Amino acid sequence: MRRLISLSLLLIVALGISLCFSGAYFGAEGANRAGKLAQDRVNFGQRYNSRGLEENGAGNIVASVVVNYRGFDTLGEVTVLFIAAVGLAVVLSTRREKPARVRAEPASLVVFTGCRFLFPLILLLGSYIFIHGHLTPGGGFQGGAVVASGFLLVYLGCRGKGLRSAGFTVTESLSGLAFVVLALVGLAVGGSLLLNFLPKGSALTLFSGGVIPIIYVAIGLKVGSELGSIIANLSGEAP
Amino acid sequence: MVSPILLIAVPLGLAFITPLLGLARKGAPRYVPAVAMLFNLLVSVSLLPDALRAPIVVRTAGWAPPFSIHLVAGPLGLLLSSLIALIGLLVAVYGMDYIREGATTRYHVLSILILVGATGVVLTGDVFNLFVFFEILCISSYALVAYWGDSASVEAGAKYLIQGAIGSSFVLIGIGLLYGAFGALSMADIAANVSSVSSFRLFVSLAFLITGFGVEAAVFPLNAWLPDAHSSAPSSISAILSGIAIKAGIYAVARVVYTIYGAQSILPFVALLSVATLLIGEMCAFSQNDIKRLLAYSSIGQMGLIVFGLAMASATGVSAALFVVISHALAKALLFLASGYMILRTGSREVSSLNGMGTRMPLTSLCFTVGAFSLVGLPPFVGFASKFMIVRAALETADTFFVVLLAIALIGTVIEGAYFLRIVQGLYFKPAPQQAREETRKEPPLSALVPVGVLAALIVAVGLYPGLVERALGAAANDLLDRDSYVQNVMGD
Amino acid sequence: MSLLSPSIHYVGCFSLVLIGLYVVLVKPNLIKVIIGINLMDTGVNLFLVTVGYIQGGTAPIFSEAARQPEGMVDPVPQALVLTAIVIGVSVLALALALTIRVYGHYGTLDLRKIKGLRW
Amino acid sequence: MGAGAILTVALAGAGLSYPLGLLSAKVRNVFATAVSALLVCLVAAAYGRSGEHVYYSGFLGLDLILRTDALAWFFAITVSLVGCLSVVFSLRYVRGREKVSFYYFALLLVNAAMLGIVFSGDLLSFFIFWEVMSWAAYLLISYNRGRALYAGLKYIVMSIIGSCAMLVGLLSLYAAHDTLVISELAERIGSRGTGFLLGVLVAFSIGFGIKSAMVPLHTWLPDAHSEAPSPFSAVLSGILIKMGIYGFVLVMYALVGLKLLLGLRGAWVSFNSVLCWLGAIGILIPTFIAVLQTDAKRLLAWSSIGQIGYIILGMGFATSLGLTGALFHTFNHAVFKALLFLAVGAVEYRTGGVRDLNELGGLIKRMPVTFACALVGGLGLIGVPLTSGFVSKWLIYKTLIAEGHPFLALAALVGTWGAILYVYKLLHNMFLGQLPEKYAHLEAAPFTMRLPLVVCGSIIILFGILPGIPLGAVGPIVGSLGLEPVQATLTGFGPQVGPLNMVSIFAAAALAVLAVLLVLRASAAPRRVAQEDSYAAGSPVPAGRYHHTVRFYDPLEGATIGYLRDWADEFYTRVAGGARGGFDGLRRIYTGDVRNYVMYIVCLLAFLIFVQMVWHIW
Amino acid sequence: MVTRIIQLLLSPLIALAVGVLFLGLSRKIIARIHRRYGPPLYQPVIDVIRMMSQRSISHGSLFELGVVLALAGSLVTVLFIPLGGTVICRQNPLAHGVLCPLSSSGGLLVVMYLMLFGPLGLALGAGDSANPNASIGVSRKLLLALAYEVPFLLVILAVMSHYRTISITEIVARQQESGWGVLSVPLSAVAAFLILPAMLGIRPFDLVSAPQEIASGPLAEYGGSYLALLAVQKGVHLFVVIALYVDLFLGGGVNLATFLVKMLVVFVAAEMIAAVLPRIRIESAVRFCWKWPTALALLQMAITVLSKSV
Repeated sequence: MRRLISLSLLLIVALGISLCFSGAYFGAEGANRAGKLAQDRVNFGQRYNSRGLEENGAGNIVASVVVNYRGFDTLGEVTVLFIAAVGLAVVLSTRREKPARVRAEPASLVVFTGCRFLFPLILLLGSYIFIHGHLTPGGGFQGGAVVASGFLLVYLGCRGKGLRSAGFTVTESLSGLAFVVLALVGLAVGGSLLLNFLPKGSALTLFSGGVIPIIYVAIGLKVGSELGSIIANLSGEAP
Repeated sequence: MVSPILLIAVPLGLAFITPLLGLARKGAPRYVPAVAMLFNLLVSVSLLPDALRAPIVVRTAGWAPPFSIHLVAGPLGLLLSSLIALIGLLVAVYGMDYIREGATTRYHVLSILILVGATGVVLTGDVFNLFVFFEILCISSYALVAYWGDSASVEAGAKYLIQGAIGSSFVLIGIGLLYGAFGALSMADIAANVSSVSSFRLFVSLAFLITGFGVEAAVFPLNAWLPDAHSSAPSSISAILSGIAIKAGIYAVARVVYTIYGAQSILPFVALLSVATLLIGEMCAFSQNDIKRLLAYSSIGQMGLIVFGLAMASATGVSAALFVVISHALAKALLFLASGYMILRTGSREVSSLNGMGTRMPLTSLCFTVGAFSLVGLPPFVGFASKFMIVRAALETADTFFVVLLAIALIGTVIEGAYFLRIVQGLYFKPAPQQAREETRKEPPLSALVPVGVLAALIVAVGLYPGLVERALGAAANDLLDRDSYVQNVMGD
Repeated sequence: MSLLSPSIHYVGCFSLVLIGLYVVLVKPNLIKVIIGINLMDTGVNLFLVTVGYIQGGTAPIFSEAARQPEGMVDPVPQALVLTAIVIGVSVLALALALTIRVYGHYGTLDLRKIKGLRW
Repeated sequence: MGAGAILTVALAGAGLSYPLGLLSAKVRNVFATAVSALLVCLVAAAYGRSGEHVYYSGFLGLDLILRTDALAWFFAITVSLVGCLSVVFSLRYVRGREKVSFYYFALLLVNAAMLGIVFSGDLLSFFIFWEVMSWAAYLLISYNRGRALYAGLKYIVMSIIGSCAMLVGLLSLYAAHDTLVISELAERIGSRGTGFLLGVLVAFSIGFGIKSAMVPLHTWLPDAHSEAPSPFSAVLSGILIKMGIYGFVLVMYALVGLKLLLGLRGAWVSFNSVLCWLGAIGILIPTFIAVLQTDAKRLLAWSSIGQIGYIILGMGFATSLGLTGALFHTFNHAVFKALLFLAVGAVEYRTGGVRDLNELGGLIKRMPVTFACALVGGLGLIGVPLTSGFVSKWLIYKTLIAEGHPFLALAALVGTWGAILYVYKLLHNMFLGQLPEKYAHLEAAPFTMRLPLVVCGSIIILFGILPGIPLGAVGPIVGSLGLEPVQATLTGFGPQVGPLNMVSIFAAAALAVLAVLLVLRASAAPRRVAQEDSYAAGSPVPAGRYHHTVRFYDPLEGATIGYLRDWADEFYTRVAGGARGGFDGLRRIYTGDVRNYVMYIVCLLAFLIFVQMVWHIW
Repeated sequence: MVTRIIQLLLSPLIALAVGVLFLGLSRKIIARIHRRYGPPLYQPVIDVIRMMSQRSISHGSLFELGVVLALAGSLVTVLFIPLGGTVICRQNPLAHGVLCPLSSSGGLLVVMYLMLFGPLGLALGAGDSANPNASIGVSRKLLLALAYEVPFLLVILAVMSHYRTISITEIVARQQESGWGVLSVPLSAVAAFLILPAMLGIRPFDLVSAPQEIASGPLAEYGGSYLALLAVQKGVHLFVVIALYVDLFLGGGVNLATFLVKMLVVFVAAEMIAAVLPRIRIESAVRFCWKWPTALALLQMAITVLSKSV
């Protein structure tokens, strides 16, 4: 019964969606771009692609969009992640009675050593990714995620090696604050939040893109530490 | 002149450093939300007069509106953000002493963020940004609902999360369709071009957006999470959820329907839904035994009233709805806050455990009564003025459809009167349960009495002088209804 | 086929969405429901990317090799998707945490039995 | 010094009484008494001045206006008088009980709100004061705990229904005519069709009908009146339900106006004839239900519904005679019903809350003044000549006969016989006959309780003999409402109305009584003996109680009990019960299974899409 | 003025005399029908005088006051009833030769109300005695009154709507002009006659005082002068009721003598019926009153209303 109702409801939805994309509504040649119908309008993407480099000095237009044009979203996005970290801690920390935890067997020496060896490399890779976010694919989030995967590796491979959540807390707070402060400096300097107030530098070099790399670094740190603290919390080592 | 963007940035920054403060001094974080919201309140109120003249459009990253995210601090946005800051401030003060167990620092962080989310929702002028702030609001409320960590709150949190996640996926689909159609994300930009796209496609996106945002707005039949979540959350959070969060949801729906789509023709359906919401809410509340659940269902009912007002699509209707938003926020926050300590003292959420509170916690009970009367719509409290405006607006439409719906809606308010006034009777005229503990004979601490008292005073004050908000209401309604000027304000000429 | 081929991306991502939705609607296991939500998220994210895709387009990244903006895909949906993914992850994390707690309280993940709160 | 000052005093008095009570009970009592007495004085001093001024400009875009005219003053003096008496009576009645400060606050607030109602010059402030009155009354009705809670809830729920209807009515007027000021509305009101006007009037009638306990909207009243504290029952029955009457008069005559009102008719019925018939039913059935009551206050409560029937009957006729009678009866009923409730209250106070008519008796020996006053009140209620009730009822009968409605007149006259039955039962079972042992040493009612009784009693007699005094006040009202004022003389009516000379009747009666007394005097003097001496020859009666009170009207009960039920109440209760069950069933849609909830969400989405696919709504 | 005063004194005296005489007559008629000799006509007068000289007991002031109220009320009622005489000028009821001292005050409605005083005074006085028999009697009395009052009111209303006035003198005048009420409202007259025994408190409706079962009911504890006064009151009440009947249906009287003759006829007719009937229970009485007389009266009233509205 439940399946039947569900299926019929989904069928209606699917029908609606498919009608919405079918040729009758779409036009024959515009199939590759949903936005074709708005062609006569100045298109965001085109504009960013054509002007982004000169406006922000960052080679990675996506980075430019993420940090500058839609930087406010990113601020929110970071906040969401922050909320997830904090919320997770809230949910898990109010546990009244700790379930009896099966003490995991420590990992074998090979795994342990391998993980310890890989951990700094992974951190380095992550840092590379977010430092070069304005030039190459990737950025703060991706880099941060890579960094966090390092912590995950430590959790998985180096059982018993605790993750210190205080460090995460400090890092995420400070990097988050850095993001906000940078944004506010833009407001103070140019009357607009997240303004790219630093010199743009020469395009396609590391020191280009104004505040974008700096913010990306902050984001990378923040994402890394937040995901790290999520891992720490989920692994049950959190306070 | 301060920028409205500080309303978001400053509390956000404060939220980010709160954990650090918590590490430094154990007691410090509990003051942060109050500080943040005080700041917001001052800024919003100081900006409001300007916004009434012309909406303040704030660009980010220095680019002109369509090309970057922008905030539109219009009368509506600032009115609501003032309300958010006000309720937030009072709840924050209340939370100082109320929240003693659990991860208190994180509670305070989240309580700022939930308010930031709501503020962002009402101020933003970008549809995707709306989604982001919406998620900030939702996700922090998922976590806060589960704050107590008992089975009910965790269950409520999980269910809320599932429904909310579905909702946000829908929103995202809607936004994707919109972007596909217009290649734009600025609401004004989209609004300016809505007529250029075939309507069915748009309608599908509209349906997704309405459904998605509607989940948070607690419109029937999307409101199943609400009673669970509102009743299981800490009372301070219930106050925020009921007073603010669902209002943010309804704001989002209204923005989408009015400003982006200008879809007046679906409003009769919305009106039907609203009346259904109202009736369902009131009917469910009627036989509730759990005071917080009762209040939660009553919130659903009031949401129905708000949506009903909005669905009239007339200036009076919308301003009436906004007035209900205000009156309900004040009254419901008051009720949740007042009942919070009653529940804490008696250790029971049964309605009957409130019996005899009139003598044991006289001030709290008095304020509770004021709130209840206001919700029922009795003068001289603000609920009356708002109900009055709703009825007036409905009758001014001179549309039989709305008059009939109004009659049904009024039945809902009668039911509401029945259960609220029964509680009030219990407060004053029923003997306290035999096993009432001795410590129940104590007023809550000052940090709780002050917000409750302030809310009660506001209810009376605005009830007596609706002129305090009336002008802003009119402008806000215009803000919502007048698409052309909205577009013009944002996009320049 | 010619009608379908331009829309094949959309068919794919919306199938994911609907499958996810179906899972949420039908499966009684909380974990599976969360998986369903994630499926939906994935579908939605794919949809967003698809919206900005130009057939045969390149990544919107300037480099020494690619200095012309022509042929680059729309960067905005990519930025959006980035955000959407992060939000999805956050929700997922929170959902899992809540699942742990729910399991702790109820000893089951069967949604038909997790009915402490109703009417 | 007009309505504004009076209202300020009234509201401030209500507001201050609570904090004063926290300081000292004595100060509060003195203060409350002083305020209510001051109100009487102020109203009396300012009586008759007419005026209109805005006191609050721009409440939701509307101006709130105070207006005083003949109608307002008439009701104002009634309100302040009964209010004052009930406050005085309360001094002892509530002494030593819980929440006394709250009691005074609510009591004064009700009175203030009622003054506000009558002084309102626009419908919005009318409505606001109306609602304040409603909730303050609700708090007071609930004051006695226990069953009073149910009564209070019933009252307020019905009140809210009424006020919703009223709100719709008055805002329809606003939507149509863009003003709520009564004087402006009265000019514009005819511009919409009669259908609209009828709808508005029906909406108002529901509101006013509920408040004034017009059958079949009366069901809150028996519970509320009997469970409320007695001084407040007096206010409730005496003046609060009269606010409904005031509303009727205001809307029907001042607002809609006579010409339009009489135009509201279909082929067979007209608006006011429906009202009249409801009034007649309201006389007949409740009166006989009252006859069967065993609770003194419940009996009086049902009697109030019956008397309201008279007023509505008189008012519905839209003739000067009828309206005069209705207004006069409004005043009379306020006085004698207040008196009766207060008398019962005094008995209740002394006997420790006993209102059961089967447990009392013989109290005339302990509380003679209370009895005498209750007797006068009862006679007034019946409408015996030489009480003011007679004159007003006479006017109403006269109307009915003159207008050629003998069936309505029959209802009214039979109702009077019902009134005789229950008044006698009340007096007999409480005051006459055997004094139960436990009340043998009862004290007389305290002075502050006797005083209001005596005042009311004197008014009844005075206005019964010299009806010209109140009729002089009613005349201008009737005149201002567009009808020819009734030509009244000080002692009654001249030949145009149908001659009535109360003084001559009084003189004849006095002479007759004198003559009979003389005869009695001439005969042998009687010997006072104890009651038991003659019935049981001085021996103790085995059962202790031989006074016949239980099921006093048993034969009638047997013959009519099947019909004399509160059908309306049963119907409403059933509806409410059904609704409750329905609500409980409806609640089950929140099954607790989150998948269902998601289903609802998808449902809405699918519904919206479906609707668009099929009907293309957008 | 002098005539007024004379009338004021005269009519109660007539009522007293005729009423008491009727009491004797009643006993005589019943006795004769029962084939007994019966007491002399003046027996009630003797009784009254005897009782006046006896010393009575009393339970309190209301016990005494009730009697006073009853008798005074009945006497006052008489003042409002025209006791024969010709109407000289209909337009000005004051300038006529009707023996009706207070015709200018209120008319039929006042009479109906004043007729209350008798039962009410008696009820109050008797109620104060705490004697259950008295209470039961009062209860019966009031219920019976209610029972006959319904058809009686219908009758009166029919008459009043037929003549479109509430003034008795006018009704009488109209009858003298255009024929008796018996002819113009015949069903009402029949109905009124049917309830006449109930109004008079004679058989089969003498259940109020029913000496055998409830020891004379309200009168149970009264003795001496009070009983005497009550006996007189009964007589006056008798007079009032029959006079009213004559006024309403038999066109009053051209002068006092014809009036009294008509009264005698009505009274004897009523008594003759009463004499052959046993006492009935109160329930039966109520049922009877609400059945035939009410139906007849209703019918008449419907006819009247319809004929007036056509």
